[in-house]
Amino acid sequence: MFGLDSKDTKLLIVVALLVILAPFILNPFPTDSALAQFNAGYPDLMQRFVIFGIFAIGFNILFGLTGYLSFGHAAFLGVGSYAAVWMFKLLSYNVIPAIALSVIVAALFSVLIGYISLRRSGIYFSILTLAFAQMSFALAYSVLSNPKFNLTNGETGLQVYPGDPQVLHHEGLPDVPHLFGIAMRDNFWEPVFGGWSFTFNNGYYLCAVLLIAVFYLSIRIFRSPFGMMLRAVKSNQQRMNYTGLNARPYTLAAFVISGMYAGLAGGLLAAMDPLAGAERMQWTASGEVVLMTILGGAGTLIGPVLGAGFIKYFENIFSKINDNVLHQWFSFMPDGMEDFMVFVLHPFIGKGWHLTLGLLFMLVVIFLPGGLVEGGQRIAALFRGGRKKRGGAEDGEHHPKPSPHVAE
Amino acid sequence: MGILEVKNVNKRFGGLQALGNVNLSVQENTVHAIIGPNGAGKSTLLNCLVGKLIPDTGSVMFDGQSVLGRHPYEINQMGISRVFQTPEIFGDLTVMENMMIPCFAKRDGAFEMNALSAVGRQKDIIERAEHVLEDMKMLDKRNMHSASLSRGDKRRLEIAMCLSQEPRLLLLDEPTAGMARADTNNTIDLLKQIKEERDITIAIIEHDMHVVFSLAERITVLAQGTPLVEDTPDKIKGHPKVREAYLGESA
Amino acid sequence: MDAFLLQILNGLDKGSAYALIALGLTLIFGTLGVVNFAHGALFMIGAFCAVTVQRILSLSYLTEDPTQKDFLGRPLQVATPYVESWFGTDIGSAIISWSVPLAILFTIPIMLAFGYAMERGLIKYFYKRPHADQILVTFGLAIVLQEIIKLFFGANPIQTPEPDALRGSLDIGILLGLDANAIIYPIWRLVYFFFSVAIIGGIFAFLQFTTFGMVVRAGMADRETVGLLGINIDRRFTIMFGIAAAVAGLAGVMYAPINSPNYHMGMDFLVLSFVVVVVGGMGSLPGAVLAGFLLGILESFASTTWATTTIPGINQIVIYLVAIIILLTRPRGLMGRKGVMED
Amino acid sequence: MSKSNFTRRGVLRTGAVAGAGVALPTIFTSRASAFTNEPTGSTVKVGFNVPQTGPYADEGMDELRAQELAVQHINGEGDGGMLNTFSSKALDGTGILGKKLEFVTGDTQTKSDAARASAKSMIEKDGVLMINGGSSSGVAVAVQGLCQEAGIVFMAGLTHSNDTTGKDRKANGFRHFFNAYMSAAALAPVLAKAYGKDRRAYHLTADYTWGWTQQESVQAATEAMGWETVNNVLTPLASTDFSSYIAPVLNSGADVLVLNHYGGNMVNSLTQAVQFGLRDKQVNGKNFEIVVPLYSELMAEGAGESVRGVYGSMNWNWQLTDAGTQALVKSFGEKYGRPPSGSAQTCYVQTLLYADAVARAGSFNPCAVVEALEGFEFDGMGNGPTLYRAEDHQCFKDVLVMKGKETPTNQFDLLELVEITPRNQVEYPPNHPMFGGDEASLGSCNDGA
Repeated sequence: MFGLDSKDTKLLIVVALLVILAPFILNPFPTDSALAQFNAGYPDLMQRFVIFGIFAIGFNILFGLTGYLSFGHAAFLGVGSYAAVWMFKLLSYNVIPAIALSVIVAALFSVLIGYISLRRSGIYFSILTLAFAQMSFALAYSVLSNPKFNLTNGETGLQVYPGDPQVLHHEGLPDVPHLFGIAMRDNFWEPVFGGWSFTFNNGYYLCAVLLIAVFYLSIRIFRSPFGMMLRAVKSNQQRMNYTGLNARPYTLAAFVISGMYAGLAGGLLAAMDPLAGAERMQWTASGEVVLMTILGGAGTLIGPVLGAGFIKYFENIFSKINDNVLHQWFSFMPDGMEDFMVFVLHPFIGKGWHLTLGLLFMLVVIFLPGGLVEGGQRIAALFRGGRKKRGGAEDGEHHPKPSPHVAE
Repeated sequence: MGILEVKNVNKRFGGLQALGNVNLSVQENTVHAIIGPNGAGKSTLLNCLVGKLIPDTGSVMFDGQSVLGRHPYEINQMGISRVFQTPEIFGDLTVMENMMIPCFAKRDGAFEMNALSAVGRQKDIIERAEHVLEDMKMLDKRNMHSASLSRGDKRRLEIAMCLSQEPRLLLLDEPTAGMARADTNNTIDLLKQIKEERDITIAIIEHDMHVVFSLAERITVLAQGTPLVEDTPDKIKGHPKVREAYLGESA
Repeated sequence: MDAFLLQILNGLDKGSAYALIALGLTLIFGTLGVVNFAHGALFMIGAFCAVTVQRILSLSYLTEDPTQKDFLGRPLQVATPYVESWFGTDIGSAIISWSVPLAILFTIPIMLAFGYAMERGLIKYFYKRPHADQILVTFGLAIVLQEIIKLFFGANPIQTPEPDALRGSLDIGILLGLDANAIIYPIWRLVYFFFSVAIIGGIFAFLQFTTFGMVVRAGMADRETVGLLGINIDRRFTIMFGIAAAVAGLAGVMYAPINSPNYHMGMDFLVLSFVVVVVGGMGSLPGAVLAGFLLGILESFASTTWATTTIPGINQIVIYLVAIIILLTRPRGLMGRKGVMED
Repeated sequence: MSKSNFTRRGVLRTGAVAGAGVALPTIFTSRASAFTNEPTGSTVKVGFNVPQTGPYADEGMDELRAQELAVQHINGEGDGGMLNTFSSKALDGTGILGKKLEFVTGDTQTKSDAARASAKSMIEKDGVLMINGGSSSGVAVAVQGLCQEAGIVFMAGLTHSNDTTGKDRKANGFRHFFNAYMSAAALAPVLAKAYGKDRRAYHLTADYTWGWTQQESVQAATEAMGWETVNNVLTPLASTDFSSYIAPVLNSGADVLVLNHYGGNMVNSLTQAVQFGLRDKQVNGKNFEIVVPLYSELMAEGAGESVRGVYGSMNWNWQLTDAGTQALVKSFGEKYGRPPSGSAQTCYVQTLLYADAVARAGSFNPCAVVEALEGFEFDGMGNGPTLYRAEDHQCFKDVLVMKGKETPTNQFDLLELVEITPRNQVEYPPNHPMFGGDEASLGSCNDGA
């Protein structure tokens, strides 16, 4: 179906179902129970799951397929957001022109940066992209926000002010980002079943539709001759060159496609919440999408989406667990025991979520180079009674193979 | 006029004269070997032919067109395929994928943004790749990870990849280097078979005299960056200068 | 003219910090071929060694002083450092005041051991993995290290002053016959400069004149051949990793009075130090040092009012601009060997 | 998309079965309640959104402590703190309007994006009615805008930029903390008195919005006293070494250095300026002086000995001797073993003020709360008689001028109080040009209905 083989069609349908039913799936615990802490089914986080999923899918087209490790992709997300907010300021709150422009601007920006950065490979490429991203951040944070020429509104973030032109805005349209009158932040259905409550949000479903579309697109790219060429770039550029293939336009195309995915993600971020902060361009933000992709499984189709979900879950749910919550959990224990458990867990929760994330990330890089997807496959293989066939080969996906460690 | 004409090529690295006034003419549909002791400039010459190095002076014409200043991929698109000393294949990809890539390069050129059609639907490419694999008796290994092939099979795959492009000139850089005798003989047989079945010109750089004399129709002897003689294998065998410069030492 | 000299001086100082960090980074890359994103964290840990030593030396016992009140109106608990009660107030406070230089003695073994453990425990499993994996695992390690430091020391910068005797500034202008106040320069920064020159000199001498160093240099040039000679090059490389960590740590210790240590200072320096290494040439020790000083000076000049009014924001981006230009025009850097990661 | 239609129908059917005993799901109605997150149970939730990671994590921690304390006092636990001294007696220690106050916490990371994400999760998931906290102006403006859109009340924590209640003011947002203009207005006369009216100032300014507004304010206020401004140099936020900015100062003819820096920037620039020996020098026949317009306890701690003799301003300090301050210092100090910082006091007071406004309004509706807070005059909260001005939701109260103490006796005793500048000296009209002029408007209150 849709030009995919049956396996990929199944994957697409599973992903689509998960995304569409996410408001149910992510709220498994009754609202009043202690475990409601772990519910993630509220609009903002669901939007973030999907938006950063898009970002990571795009990044994976570059990194997962060609092996070019960019530390500057957050810059494209940032310019995408700025472009979208500028459309809100100048035209209207309709998200269509905003998202369109954010993709276009990100594409132009990535052509420019990609054309220059791709003249080098390996760590040099990484450092070039890093340098570009840091420059963009510095420019956005202060230089381009001076009162005389305020393109980014600096520290505060670019936002819509009442005095902005908004030439296409008229009475009757909501004063928030909307799709032809449907406000992004409104919920269209808030059912309550027994103790459970769920939220169905307009903006989330716009993001969800786009995620499914770009996920489909990325399957097509992975399975296309173009995708094969990108894997060839990663595998052996010398052979590629002597086979009559020019690697640079291939990598540039991959770079620009992934830049456009980032721009789309940036545009959507602004469409869900019309404020664009400069921090989303910082190199650590680029590092975050690297973490997502690796954590989920670079080069796999579904991995980056999982990784994005994982990290955003950590950032938003784990960081909100504080000692009070811990005390509630362990209140069934004797006092000394309770205090001890809280003491042990304290460094890893709440303000310590960075530490947990860092440890987890190291563990994945060391033991699971294929990320969570590889972990899942290993577990699945265990259940299947240890059939010899390794997961990677059967779906034709492309995992970085763990190389043997240096012998002692 | 040969299909490949090298005229007055010079190349210096710092103080070292790597190639001095090299002239070479490879005739169409022949097997032409270039031999010489270590440091004779064989690899430098080869790199000048494929665009990795640019000679200081002189010209390299392929089928009437200069290759100088062109990128390796452009030269390949002109019809020159190269086999490396240690097999260069796409190790992360399967044998079949390895075969399809050169077929795409042949069909679509150096760059083609073919991002939406499934690889599985490229019937002509698959057919062509399978055909060559069958010729090379590797069809049973089509789904193997190419990194897990034996060394001999890797060499065979690399040659198959080159052949699938139907090159007019096939350049082989010491194709049997580091091989066991049996593998070497297999390779010789393979190259003989290729020669018989196809209209193809082969230029081969080789150390191993056994290989050279089993395959070559013409031989150029290189010493210290300059061609000493060029002749048929029989004549070369008896040539005193060659004996002195090369065979004597290696015997 | 004085403004010119002044910025050169400032640049030398900034540059000596860059050079020290980049030197360690290059040692690791040159010997082990590992791209270490945790190197900034090593610098940060060095700085926190200074904090730790300062804390240890000022360990105190409390006595109640009924004449003074604390913020709750209770009698004030006066803290008297043990060293002051052991050696008398004068010597005791002098010891505490010298805690940063004293921390050097503490830092060297700690960082050597730390580097050794890091190489044996983690890095050695990554020699054969792609550079991307090395970057990622060391990046993860950097996050973990800085979060652990934050856990113990908090997020606020911690004041670690230089010794009283080395406080204050020199009027270099007067020494050069210029006006008073034309060129003033903090004494500690001069100390830092000479300290780094000494360390850099020490490392070069060590590599140049000891057998150990010769083997390591040979190994950097051609690891396999040296290995074939029956020399255990891996063990030496492990020690070099320890030394590189110690260099980064020492750079951090002595920098603590200039830049009050905080847990994220490593990340602040990391990007910069990679730029320095790239500009100097991957794997070239003299290149790293040269580029460190050059970039330090360049950054200082870009910060002058003249530069920032000519090109607004140039001080924010000059380092990155230089990196981009060098990478595009001379990818092997100022002094890199031809062919080392030149693509 | 026939597939998803099918799916939704399936869901509806199961939904109807599952919900048979309960109310049927209301489809396509977004809001059943009168205003955002209207509390229905016996508890009511507020959100404390403070930096828990990043450079301001310690400050965030202190804010969090104060907020927890405020919640305890409102719920009648502990000694009641400032509730005993607060001039309004609407709160009786049984929660708010009979509902127990609960709180959730979040991490702003001192990034506007992350702060908004965390605030959104509090609003959407936890159902909070008010968000309080933060330690930078960028975050405050970003979260204030969000609360305005969502229809809940925002009580800003530490935010010092003029914009928060200037051009970015919002009807649902309130600032207890003082601002750059007030700092400058309070400092300038003290500086003129201490250093003379014939001074030449050199500004180093952090290159972002807050830095600019503070620089603008200080320059205007000092020039009004007769000072001259020699130069203003913008320094990148990421700077750690300020030597190239400090070195030219002595040679510029300036005799005062104003450091418009905060946090790590301030700790480093001040330490390095002192290392350069600026404070030992004589220029124009006068002692060279350094001024840090905005002080905080944590910064003073980080800069250590360098703060000695350096002037700055604060919103509040634990050394004040009024009853309110003493009550807070006592309950905070006994619980956490240290005096509260200025931003902690702001967060504590803001939480009480919100609860009090709800109690006085008799409703949790944000618009009723806004109305109760607008023009509210109160006392007993440590800052003397205070007014929440209706026009821009800025608190007006006395401003403290502080100086680094020469001989501190303990780690909390780094700053000394020089002068309490009375409220009328730091007041300004709501349409002051530095605060957005006539264009700035609060907009109308949003309750989310």
